[in-house]
Amino acid sequence: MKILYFAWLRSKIGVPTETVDLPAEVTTVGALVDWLKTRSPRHAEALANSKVVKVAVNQEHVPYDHPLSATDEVALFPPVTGG
Amino acid sequence: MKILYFAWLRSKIGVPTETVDLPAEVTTVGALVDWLKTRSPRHAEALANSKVVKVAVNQEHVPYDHPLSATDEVALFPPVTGG
Amino acid sequence: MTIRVQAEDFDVGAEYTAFTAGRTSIGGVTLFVGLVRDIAGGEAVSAMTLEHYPGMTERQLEAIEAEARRRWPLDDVLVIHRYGRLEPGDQIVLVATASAHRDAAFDSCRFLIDWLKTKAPFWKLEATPDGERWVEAKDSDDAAAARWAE
Amino acid sequence: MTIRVQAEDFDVGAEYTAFTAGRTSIGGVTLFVGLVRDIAGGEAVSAMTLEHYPGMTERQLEAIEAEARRRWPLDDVLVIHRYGRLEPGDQIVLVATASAHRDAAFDSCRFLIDWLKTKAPFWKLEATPDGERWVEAKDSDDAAAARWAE
Repeated sequence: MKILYFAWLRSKIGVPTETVDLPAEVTTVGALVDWLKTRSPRHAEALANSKVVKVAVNQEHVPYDHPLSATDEVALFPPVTGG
Repeated sequence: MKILYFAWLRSKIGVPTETVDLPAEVTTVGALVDWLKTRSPRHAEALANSKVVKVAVNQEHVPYDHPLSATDEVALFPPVTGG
Repeated sequence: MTIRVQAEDFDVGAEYTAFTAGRTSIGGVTLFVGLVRDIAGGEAVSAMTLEHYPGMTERQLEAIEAEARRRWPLDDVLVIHRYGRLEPGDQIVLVATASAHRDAAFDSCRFLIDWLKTKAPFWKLEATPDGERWVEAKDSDDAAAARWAE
Repeated sequence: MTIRVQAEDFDVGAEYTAFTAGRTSIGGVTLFVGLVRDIAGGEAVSAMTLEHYPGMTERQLEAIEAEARRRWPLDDVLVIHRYGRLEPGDQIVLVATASAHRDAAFDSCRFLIDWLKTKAPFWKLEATPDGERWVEAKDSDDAAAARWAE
């Protein structure tokens, strides 16, 4: 599964994108965020406060209980600040 | 006293402006409108419905109880429709 | 802070450029342009003539603009209103407001056009297939202006 | 109905002219232009870099525009949003709406910018004397967007 990071999530984690092999038990966005935290101390710090970690699946905003499938494009980012 | 008419008040009365000698008892805008109605059938018809006869004194909107003085510039017009 | 009452057309792009030129404190500009529609009240309109009360028009627009500046923190305000004969598609009025914050820009722009519609001495005469008719004031315009009562 | 996401600047006058050209059914056009301010949160800002999520940005703006057209009778909608490095005074975003009636033009323009600020995937990085900082989302923007909940 391809994960994209934006804004300070990208700079804190240190890469704009990574490809991960999801364990079978990670079936929701919330479980994915929790699992990503275990990948490195940088991930853990960047993703510590779930209130400011927003998720899009296939370019649509989704809540943490949204289900995942292996072909999804998943993006993690802080609250948006355009306009 | 100089009276100006605009929009359909002007076309109904037939002149854009007229100069009148006010009787001493005409001391308010409301009294002026009533007195103007007596000047001709055209005046009477144009000014019949006071709800749609608005008045400005010295280029400011005023209510019918506004006092008049001989040097005032008085304008009568329908509700405005610009913008 | 500019008020113009004129027969000539105006160039929205040139006005916007002059309005914002060299400024770095503006966060948002709201512009409203009113145009002549080819249909009004279900009837075709081939032309519109705007009559106004010279002198009073400028005074009223200046008073409305001063009220907007009293209510909101504005970097600048521009109001241009035309008079004379116009055709469908022609521009009638431009209101522009600039502020550090978009809410102030939006609210003040809408306030200006709402008050202008009920206080500035303009009257519209429409040419239709049935002849000329003076446009009647709309209750909805009074209601829009009443929103801004303090 | 046009959505553009671009690094290049835009010309408000040219966009307005193209937006209204040849149309006689529009009664009002509302435009909003967002600009880079030289001060934010009390600190001097020397530059701003807008990051975005290509693909999702366009999708979200199209969805927001479709929602505006569902809610209001609009003749046309234009949204242009820039990304990349900008300086104080530079234009960030243009939203324009055209309708027969001014209330629809005002409401839909404000709706578009309010929703854009909370849903379109853009992030601002400000350069200040203390270094670079990511702009934090404002509660007031969430509140502004929440006004439009149906």
